Amino acid sequence: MNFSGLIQDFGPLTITGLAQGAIIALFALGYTLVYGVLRLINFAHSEVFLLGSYACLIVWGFFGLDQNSATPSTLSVIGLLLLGLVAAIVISGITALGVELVAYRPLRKRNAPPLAFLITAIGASLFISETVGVMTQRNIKGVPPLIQPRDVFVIGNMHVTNLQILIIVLALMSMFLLDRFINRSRLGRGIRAVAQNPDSAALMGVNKGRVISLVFLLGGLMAGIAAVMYDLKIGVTRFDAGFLLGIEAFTAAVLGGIGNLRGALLGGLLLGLLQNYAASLFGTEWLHAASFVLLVLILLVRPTGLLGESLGRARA
Amino acid sequence: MRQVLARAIGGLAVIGLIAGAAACNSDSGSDDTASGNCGYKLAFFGALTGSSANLGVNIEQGFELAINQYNEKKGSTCIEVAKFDSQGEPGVAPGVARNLVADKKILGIVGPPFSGESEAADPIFEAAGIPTVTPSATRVSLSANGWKTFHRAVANDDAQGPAAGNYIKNVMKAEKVFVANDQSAYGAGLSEVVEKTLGSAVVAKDKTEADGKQTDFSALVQKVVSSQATVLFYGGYYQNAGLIRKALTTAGWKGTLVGGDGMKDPGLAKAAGNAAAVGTITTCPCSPPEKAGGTFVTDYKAKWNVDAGTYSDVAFDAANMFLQGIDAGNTTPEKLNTYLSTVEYKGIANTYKFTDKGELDPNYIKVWTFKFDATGNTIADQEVPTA
Amino acid sequence: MSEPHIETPAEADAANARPFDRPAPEGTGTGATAPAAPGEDVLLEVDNVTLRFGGVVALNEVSFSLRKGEIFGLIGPNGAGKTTCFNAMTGVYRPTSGGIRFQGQSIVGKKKHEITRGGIARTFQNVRLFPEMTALENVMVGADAHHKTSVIAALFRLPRHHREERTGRDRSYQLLRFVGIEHRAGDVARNLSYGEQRRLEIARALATNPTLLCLDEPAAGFNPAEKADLLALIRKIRDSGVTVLLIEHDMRLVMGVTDRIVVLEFGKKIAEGTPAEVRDNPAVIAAYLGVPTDAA
Amino acid sequence: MTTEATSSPAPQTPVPGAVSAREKKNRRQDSGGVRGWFGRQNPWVRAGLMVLFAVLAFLLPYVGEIPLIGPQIVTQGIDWPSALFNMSYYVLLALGLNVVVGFAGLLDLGYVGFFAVGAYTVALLSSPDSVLRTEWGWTAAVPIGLAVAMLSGLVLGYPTLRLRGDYLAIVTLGFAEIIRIVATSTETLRGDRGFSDIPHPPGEFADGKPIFGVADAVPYYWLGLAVIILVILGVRNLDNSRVGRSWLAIREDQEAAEIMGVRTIKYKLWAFAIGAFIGGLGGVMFAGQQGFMNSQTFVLQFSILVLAGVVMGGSGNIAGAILGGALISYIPDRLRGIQDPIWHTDLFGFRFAIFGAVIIVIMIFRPQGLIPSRRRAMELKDREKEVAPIE
Repeated sequence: MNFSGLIQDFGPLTITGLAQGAIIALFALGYTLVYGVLRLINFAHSEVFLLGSYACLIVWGFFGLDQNSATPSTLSVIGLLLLGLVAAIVISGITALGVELVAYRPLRKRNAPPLAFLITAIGASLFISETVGVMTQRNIKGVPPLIQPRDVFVIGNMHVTNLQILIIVLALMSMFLLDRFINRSRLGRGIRAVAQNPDSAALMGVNKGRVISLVFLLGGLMAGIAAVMYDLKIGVTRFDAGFLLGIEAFTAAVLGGIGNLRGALLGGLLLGLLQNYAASLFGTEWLHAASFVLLVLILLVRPTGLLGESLGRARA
Repeated sequence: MRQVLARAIGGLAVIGLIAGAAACNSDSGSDDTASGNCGYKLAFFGALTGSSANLGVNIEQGFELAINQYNEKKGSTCIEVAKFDSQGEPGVAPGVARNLVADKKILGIVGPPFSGESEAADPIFEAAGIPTVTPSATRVSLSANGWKTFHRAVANDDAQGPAAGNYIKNVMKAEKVFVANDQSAYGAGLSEVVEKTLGSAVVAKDKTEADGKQTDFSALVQKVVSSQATVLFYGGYYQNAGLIRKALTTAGWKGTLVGGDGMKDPGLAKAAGNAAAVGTITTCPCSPPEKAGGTFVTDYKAKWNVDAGTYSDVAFDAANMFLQGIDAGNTTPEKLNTYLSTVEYKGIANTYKFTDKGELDPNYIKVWTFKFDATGNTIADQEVPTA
Repeated sequence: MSEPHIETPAEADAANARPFDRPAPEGTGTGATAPAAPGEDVLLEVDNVTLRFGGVVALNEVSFSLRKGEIFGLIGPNGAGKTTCFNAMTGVYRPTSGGIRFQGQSIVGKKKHEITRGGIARTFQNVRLFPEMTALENVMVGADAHHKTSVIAALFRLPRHHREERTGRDRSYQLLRFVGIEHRAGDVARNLSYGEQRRLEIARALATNPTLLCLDEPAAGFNPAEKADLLALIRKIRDSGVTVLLIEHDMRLVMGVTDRIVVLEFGKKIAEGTPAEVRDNPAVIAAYLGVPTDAA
Repeated sequence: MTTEATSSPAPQTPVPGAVSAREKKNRRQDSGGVRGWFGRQNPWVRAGLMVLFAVLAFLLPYVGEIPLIGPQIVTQGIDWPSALFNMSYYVLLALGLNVVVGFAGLLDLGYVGFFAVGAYTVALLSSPDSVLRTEWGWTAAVPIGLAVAMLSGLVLGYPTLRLRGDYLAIVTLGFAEIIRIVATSTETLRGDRGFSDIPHPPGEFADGKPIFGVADAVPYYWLGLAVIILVILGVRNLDNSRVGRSWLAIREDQEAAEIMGVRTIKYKLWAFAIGAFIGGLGGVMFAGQQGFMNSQTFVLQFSILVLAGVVMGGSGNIAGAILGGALISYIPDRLRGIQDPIWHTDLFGFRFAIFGAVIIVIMIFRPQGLIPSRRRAMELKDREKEVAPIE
């Protein structure tokens, strides 16, 4: 164990961990939203993210940008970022709705047992990621360097770059807007109603089918934003990127209390930080093991996650 | 009762559907008589799908290119290409290997690319007596099993490691080196030898997960930066290496990334971006293809529309070595195996001659270093001593 | 390899000694006979039990005791703490303070399945059967409570497995007949009618060989004819030697069948006595005044 | 087969309150569970059918010899007996997972962990690469492997039993990942370098050649099949006993079960232990056939695939689990070396994508699984039919 290393690098590990955690948290929202309403682990959510991560690359490709392009001017960077975000959000949203339509809705109509949903989700995930794998020949795809990382400020050996700030701010902003939407808007009330009690919500005139679609869509939107940020941060995407990060995001969602929006944020950030610290302390190969150990320990003490579940009580 | 039947039929129908879709199979054994040493097959055995498919595909394409060129020269489909997908997994390999040996037209095998699947599949090839030439399985112990059909067309980790270490020490004159690996049999083996060669110059170490299992290397990068090392040696493959190189550049690290032949692939530059990849050094127990004067590099690009990757050239050589043997009338696996034990074949990446254990003759082991240039390609740098 | 078995030989003997053709006759209760408690025939003693959930006091120093062989009523308006009291007795909740003794031994803090094996069985206010199991299997789960077949014995079909399966099955059929739904033995519980499900629940509880059977509003949702049948069944159960504790809303039903009654209101005991005594108790009248009961 | 036997008890008009002779006969035979067509047959017919199935299963390696149908069944890109062996350990895993998920209702997403524990224990005890240097034979290592797997089931089960459904799922997933990472990253377990020269099961033919060699997978398949049959018998016995009833009761309503005297913790632990035992059995078989193994095999996708198999086949049903387990191995293998009929491109690389689509289709059209558990099927049946008197 390398304590001195951890202490020496604590600052930089914290900021990179927060950036990674912010991405995980946004990704985790999709799991949490769907779980909150349907009590369903949406395994295919990882592929919602995956397609988003390709969508923005394709759009940037239209403008002739690849990993070797020079960084464009600031104005066009803003334009490109927005376009990429829109593309990723749209594709991720469509994918999420598509998965709901093809894999879940028919089962709901047939009143299938809960496990059946899990398995169609696995089938959908396999189908999408493998199709992408074949189409890309399982190769990596590089991301254009839209944002050249530059130090915005430095504290000790902690260099905080513009990209990290962008990721964290964008993630927090998206979360804040989502939280407001769920807690304040009429549609959000519908979501909370269905999450708390589907039967009485239906009696009160809430259209359950619409709420479910909405929840998938919202999860897709968040995954789209996460995907763009992931591309910018990691610089590469690949057919199994979704699966890999999906497991982490799901872990984060459970850690914070699945079905709880703020839990997802907390879980994501915590996981990002912990992975970095653990990698520094024990070696990078233990990074994922550390997150699972933390999960198990926390669930043993708090069986429903740090903040408890229930989308209905998202404010709690 | 009727309901039960209906249900059973429903279930069967689904299965039937699958079987029906699968009914049309590709195995239409052509029965043209073997004339002019034709009508045989050479097999590629390795990963074509799965998470490590990219390396397998590199090799398969080099292999297939050689056979296509041969057939074009002959004007007919003289030697058929047979592909066997092991997914690179030791768990899958034996079944696929047994299927391979059932095809009596197969005279020789290029593969398996990875050491793990070699351990699982080579005993089956050995039992069937079909010669194998692996272009990339570099685990030292593979040749110690007493397999007569095993041939390795590259230097094993024991040769490449010291060369990489020597280069870092003597040519780059680095005093602080960070050594990391991806825990693959290849990467871990290589980095251990490098570590030994470098001795006290190693300031810190780390391990990562394998390709496709990790994408965020922030912690590793931070360690490298903090260690003030000027060289990072990474034992692993090009995908992770590319991601690490990119993250290192982002973090403002000015040192050089050095790796083994697993990193000698344009994919590294694709992941990192050419600007970041420039100057990255890879060692390779092979000679630069342009030295061979052939048109391999352009042919490959023309055929597959991608740049030749790691080991594509060695696979190309291995296939040609087999083809030369078949041309000379060695049309049984046994004869071809005997041929391999005596041949001295000059290919584009190297000259090949095998010891009785199937290792490359020490006299022909060459290790070169290559450097990534600004276009993302690897350019031969210099030959380095292996001891 | 042997599974961790906590059952005592005494318990097993008691179980085996019980004839399976009808529920236990009075006197051969499970476990050791109760040491002489205040009043020899006291079966269950609830002693100053208080139960708090956070700041809410659900039960406030409630005391009463049940005698062997009686039908005892526990009544009170909605939210009076009847079911809470019930749950405390069957191990679902642990009292904040006070004691509960069954046959002279404290059962506070005991595991639910231990309490059941000790001789207290119950039904649920909202029927809680195992919906995908057949009626027979539901009852057999109850009968298994006193079986000793280990996992290993079941795995290799050892003689004990066969013996206990047979006796358990026979007894389950008898209990199904006892409650009048033998013809539904092979149907999954989900598909039984509501009345049948209620009866099945009683059969399942009886299968655990209880000394005390606690029924939580067994007549809820019944029409008068069904209620009459139920009354007959409850008497039949008592006559077979099982003490019955009845939680009920329906005053008429309670008055008609019980020997003694305790009335709860707001978690406190407000009256105790025979039906006639309770009926005339001013506190009870006040508590029920304006509170519509099912009987009304 | 024996028509005489099936029709032996003369049908009697049920007298209200009394029990028909037929019913009494049934009472002696069954455990009171829901009986399907198979369960209603005379025991001799059942036994005969089972033997017939077993014999057919043992003949499967030669199915390719049947004209017309045979070649459609056998796999192209992978040796057929090897594919059968692969199916056999997938079936074992599905049977084991079915105990945990199907019977006891505990969602386990990390089942491959037990498979790994079984395989690694054998490798550690028998491979010359192991630090233990014991180099035992396969047969000697197997009991230890199974015991350790079972123990690992208890170790995982005990602390996690408090967790509810989906939380249990993620924790088991985490445990399996931890096992994989530990296997990859510790020196003792040799990570990607793996263990070579793990001995095969013992036995020789008359001519001195080993029965369990490297070239022929048929003996391994037969061994696997024999093990499967034993496991089926054992699991069926458990299912038809108080153990099975307790599991079901726990799955249906844990608290009610406990109040009815079921020791929930004990039976959940047993479910984990038995599941782990069967998983370990798959692992030791795998190690014995493979001769070499490393950490690559035990990836998360493996667990998920086996779970998909169990649910696809029919969770809670032994026949369903067998079918599902066989299919998850068979479908991808069968899609090797196939061209699509329209464009004649190789379907090869698409086989997992196709597999994913097949999973979705199966689940949509048969949400209860291909061979649903009788209970689940009955749930959906019209109630009217149930009201009719039995027989």
